[in-house]
Amino acid sequence: MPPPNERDPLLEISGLRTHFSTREGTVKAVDGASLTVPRATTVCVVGESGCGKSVTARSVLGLIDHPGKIVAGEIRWHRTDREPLDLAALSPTGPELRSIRGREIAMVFQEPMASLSPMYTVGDQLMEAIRLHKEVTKDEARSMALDLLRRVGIPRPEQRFGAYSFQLSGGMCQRIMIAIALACDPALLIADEPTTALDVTTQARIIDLLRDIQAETGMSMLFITHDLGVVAEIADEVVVMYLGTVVERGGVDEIFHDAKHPYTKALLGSIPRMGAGTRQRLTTIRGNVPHPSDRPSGCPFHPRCGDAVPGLCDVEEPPEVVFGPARSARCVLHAMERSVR
Amino acid sequence: MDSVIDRRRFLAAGGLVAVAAGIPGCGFFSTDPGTDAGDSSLDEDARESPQLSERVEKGELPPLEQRLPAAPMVIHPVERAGVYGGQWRNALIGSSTTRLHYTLAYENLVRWNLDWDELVPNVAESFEVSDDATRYVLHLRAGMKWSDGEPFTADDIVFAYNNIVLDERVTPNVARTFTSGGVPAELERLDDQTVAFTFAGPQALFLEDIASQPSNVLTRIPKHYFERFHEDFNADADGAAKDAGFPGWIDFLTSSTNVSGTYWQQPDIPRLHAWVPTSGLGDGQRLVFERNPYYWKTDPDGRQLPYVDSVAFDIVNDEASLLLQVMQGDIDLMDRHVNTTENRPVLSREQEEAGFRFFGLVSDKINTMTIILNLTCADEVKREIFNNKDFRIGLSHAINREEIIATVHAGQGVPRQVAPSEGSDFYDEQMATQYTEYDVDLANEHLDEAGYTDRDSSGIRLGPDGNPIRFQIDASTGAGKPELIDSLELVVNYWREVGVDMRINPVDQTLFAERRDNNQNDGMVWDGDGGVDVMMVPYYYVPTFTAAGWATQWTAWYASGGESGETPPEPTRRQMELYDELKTRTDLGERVELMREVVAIARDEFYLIGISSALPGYGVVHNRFRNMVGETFFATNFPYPGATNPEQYFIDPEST
Amino acid sequence: MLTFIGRRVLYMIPTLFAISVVAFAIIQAPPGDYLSTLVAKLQAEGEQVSRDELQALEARYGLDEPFHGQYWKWISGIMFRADFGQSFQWNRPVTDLIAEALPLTIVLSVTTLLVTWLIAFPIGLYSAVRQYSVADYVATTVGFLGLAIPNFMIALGLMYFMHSAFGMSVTGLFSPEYRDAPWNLGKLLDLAGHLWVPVLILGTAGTAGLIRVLRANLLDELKKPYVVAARARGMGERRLVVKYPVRVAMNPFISTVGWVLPALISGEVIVASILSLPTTGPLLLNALRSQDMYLAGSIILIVSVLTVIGTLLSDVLLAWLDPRVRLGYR
Amino acid sequence: MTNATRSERTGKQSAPQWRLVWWKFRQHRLAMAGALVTLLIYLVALFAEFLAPVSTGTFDPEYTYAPPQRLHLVDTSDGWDLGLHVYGYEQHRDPDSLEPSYTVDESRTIEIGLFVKGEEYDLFGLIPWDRHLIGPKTAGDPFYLLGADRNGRDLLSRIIHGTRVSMTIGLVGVTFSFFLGVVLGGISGYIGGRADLVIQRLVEFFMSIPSIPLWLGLAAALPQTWGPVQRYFAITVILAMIGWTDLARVVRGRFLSLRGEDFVTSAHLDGCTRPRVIFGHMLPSFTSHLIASVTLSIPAMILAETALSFLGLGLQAPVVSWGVLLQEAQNVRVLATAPWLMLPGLAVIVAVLSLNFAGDGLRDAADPYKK
Repeated sequence: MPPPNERDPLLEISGLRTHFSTREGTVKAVDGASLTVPRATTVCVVGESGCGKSVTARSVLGLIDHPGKIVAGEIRWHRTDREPLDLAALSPTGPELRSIRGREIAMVFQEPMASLSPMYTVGDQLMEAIRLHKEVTKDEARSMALDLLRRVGIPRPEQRFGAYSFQLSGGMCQRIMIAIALACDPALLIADEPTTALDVTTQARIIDLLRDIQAETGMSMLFITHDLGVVAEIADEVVVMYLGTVVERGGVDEIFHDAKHPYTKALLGSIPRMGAGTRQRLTTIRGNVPHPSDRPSGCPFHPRCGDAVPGLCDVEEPPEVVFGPARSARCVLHAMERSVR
Repeated sequence: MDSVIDRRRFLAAGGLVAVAAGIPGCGFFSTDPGTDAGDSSLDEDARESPQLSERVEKGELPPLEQRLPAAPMVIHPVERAGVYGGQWRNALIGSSTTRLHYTLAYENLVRWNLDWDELVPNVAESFEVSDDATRYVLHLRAGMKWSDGEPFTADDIVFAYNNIVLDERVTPNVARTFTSGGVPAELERLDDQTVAFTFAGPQALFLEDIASQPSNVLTRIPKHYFERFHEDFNADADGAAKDAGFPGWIDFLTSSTNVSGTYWQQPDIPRLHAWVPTSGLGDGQRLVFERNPYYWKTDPDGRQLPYVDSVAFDIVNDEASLLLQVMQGDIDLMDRHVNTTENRPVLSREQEEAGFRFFGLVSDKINTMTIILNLTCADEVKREIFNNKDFRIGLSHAINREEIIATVHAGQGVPRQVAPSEGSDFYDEQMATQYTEYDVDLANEHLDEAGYTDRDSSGIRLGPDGNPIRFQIDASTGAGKPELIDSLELVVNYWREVGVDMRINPVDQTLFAERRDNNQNDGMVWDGDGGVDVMMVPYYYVPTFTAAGWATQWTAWYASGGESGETPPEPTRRQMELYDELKTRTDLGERVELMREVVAIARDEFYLIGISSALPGYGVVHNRFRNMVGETFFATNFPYPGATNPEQYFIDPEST
Repeated sequence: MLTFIGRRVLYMIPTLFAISVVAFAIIQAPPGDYLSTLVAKLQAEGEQVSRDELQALEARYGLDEPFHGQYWKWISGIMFRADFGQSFQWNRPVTDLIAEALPLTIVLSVTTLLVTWLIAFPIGLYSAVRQYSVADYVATTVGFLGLAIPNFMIALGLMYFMHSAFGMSVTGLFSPEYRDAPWNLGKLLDLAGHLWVPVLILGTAGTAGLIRVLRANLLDELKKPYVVAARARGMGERRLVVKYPVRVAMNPFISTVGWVLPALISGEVIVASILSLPTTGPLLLNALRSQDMYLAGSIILIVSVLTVIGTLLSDVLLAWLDPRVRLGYR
Repeated sequence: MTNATRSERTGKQSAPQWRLVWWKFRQHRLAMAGALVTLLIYLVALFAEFLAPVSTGTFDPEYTYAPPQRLHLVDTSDGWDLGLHVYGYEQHRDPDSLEPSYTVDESRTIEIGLFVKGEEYDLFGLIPWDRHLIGPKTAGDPFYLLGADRNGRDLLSRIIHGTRVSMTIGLVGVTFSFFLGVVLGGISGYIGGRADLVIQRLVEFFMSIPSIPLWLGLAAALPQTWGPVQRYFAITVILAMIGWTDLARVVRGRFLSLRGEDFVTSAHLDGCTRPRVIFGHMLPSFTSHLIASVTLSIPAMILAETALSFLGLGLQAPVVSWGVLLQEAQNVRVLATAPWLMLPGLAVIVAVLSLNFAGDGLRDAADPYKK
């Protein structure tokens, strides 16, 4: 896996705030998240459910459910031959964003079976994806679709072409969703927990597939998951999110072996290790994730943080401490050791 | 974009255009309806309608003299001599054919005069009745013709009587009009223009009976048309019937000689009426009748009637739409369905703008509401209570008639029992007003006298069996008489005051009739007839007809000559004997005397309880429609409008 | 699919037979028969009733025959000679009466259906997509008003209003002079001039019901993940909504669209009677009320045949439209 | 954030389903209004005698077709004294058109009070009482807030009493139809095969049965000793036997589509019996549609009652129901001269609208997918 480098960013999210104004008050699902996806790299965003990782991913393509809106921040999309474009500024239903969806940035979702309409054959939906952005005749689209199905490893594509989603297994549907995503050779694939709904063996095969495709096309991936095992498998860089903000960023080895932020450490501590015996004690994080519209003051993690310093962590907003290129954590403890950038 | 929605909508829209364009017909793009309304001419001295004179010139019709009988019947117009032309706009609700024979087919041998008190000749030029009322000689009009030009002679009467009325294959049982003591009369053909009926016993009301029928059978069966369908005259009668679309000759004759059958569906049947049908009833939503060129009546100046060219019936489903048409002045003459007390305000508002006027209808109704307690009720206890005269008198005094009149009948009418109305010569002041005073104490007195003094906890009097007196009065829904239920609701309160628990049982029209005829009800309410036509409609004074429904078992006894039903009490039997005798007396004076006795017994027996005098009815007639009488009768036995000589109506072109 | 249809057609026979027997019996459920009902009606209107003449007709109508005799005469007529029997009221073959009323009934029903679907679909669609917007509230309220106001009130109110405001009579489908005239442009325009009244009245209730159900189903579908997935592919909002959620939301209609067929024939009864429309609705109502058994029985038989076909049609349509049903996975 | 929403929020995670539904339902203003009005209407039905100034039978010949009396608060005739009152009418009748016309008779003021003594009645048929919410201070004085009908009977009282019959008479019938529809539709959709075949044929059979002659026939067949209301009630229950077909079709359609869903197969694999799968798992997944159809069937019941009375089949005078009142107002004379008699139609519209809005709100609230 190529070392993480800042030189060639594909997608830069800085200070993104996506809020949902409901009757009970505004839910700050994403409150100042920043991350960068370089070219030909897989960035994994990881965190407990409700930390805003999914909303961040969907904000990129403006697919936020009602009544959510991007209220602040930028999503700069670097294209090869044109100057960067701020996706956050585009209107979700406008033609510009629509031309990017599926052609330059594609997306794959968590429930493969439900992401395909039961009313149309999978082939039909695949061809539609192709003909949406490419001026091709039906036959050309059909042959391209069959190639795509072979590429994603679907046996006997001709029969599968005419099948319906409810006739296929979860894994098979996810492969088709991937095929649909690859229809127009996107530069970035956003995968919103693509393997969560699948059993472990299928999960592994899907991850291998994604890795092969990335190797073959040099496509970047923004991979959303809460399963650190998957992160270890596929990630080049890791972004840890908690309550709508990025608490730590870094290369996959740096995060796994030299985690800086207490929350990342706690997360790593809660994964069962191979060979650690049957009675290994898994550390759990006390309390549970507060409701986004009810954010604790200062560092959002302080009520559940073992190393929290009363009077400091619950007052000040922790600064971002940079340890190196694409390597930072947002914690007061480290700030004291290193000079604040 | 081939989404499902657009394609389907396109197909549907396209389909509609195709249907419209596809309609064949060269004159498709013309917008003229094609039916030209007749034009009325102003030539005063023409003795026949211009329409007919044109056809005479074209040779389609013989001249007027050959079309009229030697002595045509002369009709005196009510206002002035009319003008030929125009169309009489009329309407029918649903498929009821009775309106057709009441309006167009009243051409019997004899008919009533306008005042409904004297028989006048009609098809028959003159008639003689034997002293003992057993023999009737009728003289027809020489040279009279059917609407197809064929001569109308005594043979038509003989054929109608011998081969239709008496042929049990065609008419299973002979109508009572032609029988005396169950034996049908004999008909002799004296010559081409004279016939004679001879009865076994005296039959005084024979001609009155014929004059009261809207369309008597004797004068609507042209022999030359029907004989080929009768087996006795044509061996292959069945074949002829099958060609006409009927299973057999009996079926053909039974149906087409019957006014409730297909008589109005077969326009080709020759008739003696003023207007003849151009199409069968039900062939679409409109029925048009055109003038009969051989009509045998003229006005005093010898001009052939009818004045109006054609009569158009518009078939409507609902009273509300008919009322709106009348209010817009689209109907020339209307006296049914819409002429209620309730609609009067709306009609009088539209009077000027729509250009119509009202005319009076003297009602033959005997009362606004006759409360009938079933005197031969199946339930023994109730029968005993109802037959107790004091009980009935008590109930009568308990009713506040003034209040009912003010509330339900908009203040019209005066308190009245079930008795002959003021206009009739049988009017009896005492019978009309007995026990109508509203006096609760007197009512309780009578009820106590009746023997029902003690009461239960809620104040209801106990009957002879110790149970509270509780019974149901049937009221017919859907019969278009909502005022009956309104008044009855008030009576419920009045009778509860004096300790009698009566409940209203609203019942569908057919069930109402079935419960009445099978003696299944405790009692019922109806308005009742025979207020003016006392002699011909006696059954609210003496129980001789089940439809009156107040003593069906006694009626059964009378009708079966004593074999079935129950023997009525002595005074009622006396009434029946008097009425039977009356039917044998030719002298009107003697008949009136006998009828007075029948009515007197009814007064003393006080069978029925009445509320108030019948409401004066009204009809609506358009101002352009002339020669309409100012007032006429609305009764079962006075076939209005036929009886007011519609052939002399005319449409005044100026005042349209 | 063909064996499925074949089997269903076979099952139709016993069903239709049962329906015809029961329908014929129920028509005679009210007390008395055609003649006694007629006599009661005439007496109510104070008309003279010659019992003897009516008795003569009893044999002709076969009223004295036992029930199974009448039924057999009717059914055998239909099956062997396509003769649906005679109507007593009109004394004409039932086939003529129905043939006369049918075209206008179909024109009225089809127009009403089209108008209803053309109005209800966009509104139902819009109020589902823009839920809780002002338009949604307006659409649902107007829809409910259409549903809430009894049809006959609108009919009578409109008829009276047209009279008092414009002096126009809206009854029937043609003005008097065109009634029996041959078909030409004038008659067509006149028909259009009258048709809008019943279509408006009948349409309101239908539209309201359609909007409600469409909105309810669409709301269910709009939240499904495949909608977001399609959006992620870059599909336009309007095209996306129409192709995916609407297609699924149409399902309930399909399962009831088969019954539009019988409704085409039986048509609406009450409003048609008030407006005196020459359609099969009032014809059936009068026939049922006067126990004109062969006419009523035949109309009901035709309607039930269409109902059975309609049900089959709905099932076939449902299978054709919804793969989940078609492939009938177990 | 008020602590109410806070407690509600924290409770949210652990609240049972129906409380969740209630919380969401409360947010839907229109639905809340609908539910409130429906509740009010049923309360009116319960306390009809107390709320109505007079009984349905009370009439006054001097006030036939009388227009509604205006309610005045301030009496300025002599001096200035406060107090609800109306003015009596002077009736004169046009001899030709028989139309009663009324002029306000300022001299005759009728004091109106609340909780006034009036006609005796038994509240809930048990407690004899004579108080009325609103009415003339001296009992028997003419008081027509919404005008009078053709017999001078108070329209307001008749509408109030009509509520009791119209809002309740069809309930049992509707529940029967609903129950049959769901059960038979469910079985036919879920089990399929022979059961589906038989039930579908039954649907077709019942759908073709003409209801009009059935009404006439049943009305005649039922014992005459029963009152008209009991007879109508019995007929609605019997007709419910053939009224379930539409719902059964829809439920079957839904079941056919849901049958393949994973949660059904898994419930089956968990060893649930068939009824448990149908009612425990499948039904809740489209309760929103069922609720919509139930709330739609009650207004349909009210409209059916009015239509039947119009055809002269259902309830008839002397019974008082909205249908009967509307039928009496269904003529041109009322439209032209006494339009206030159409007010029962307004009562029908309000009842149907509120029931629909409440149903719609309930549908949205009970929808599991809705955020």
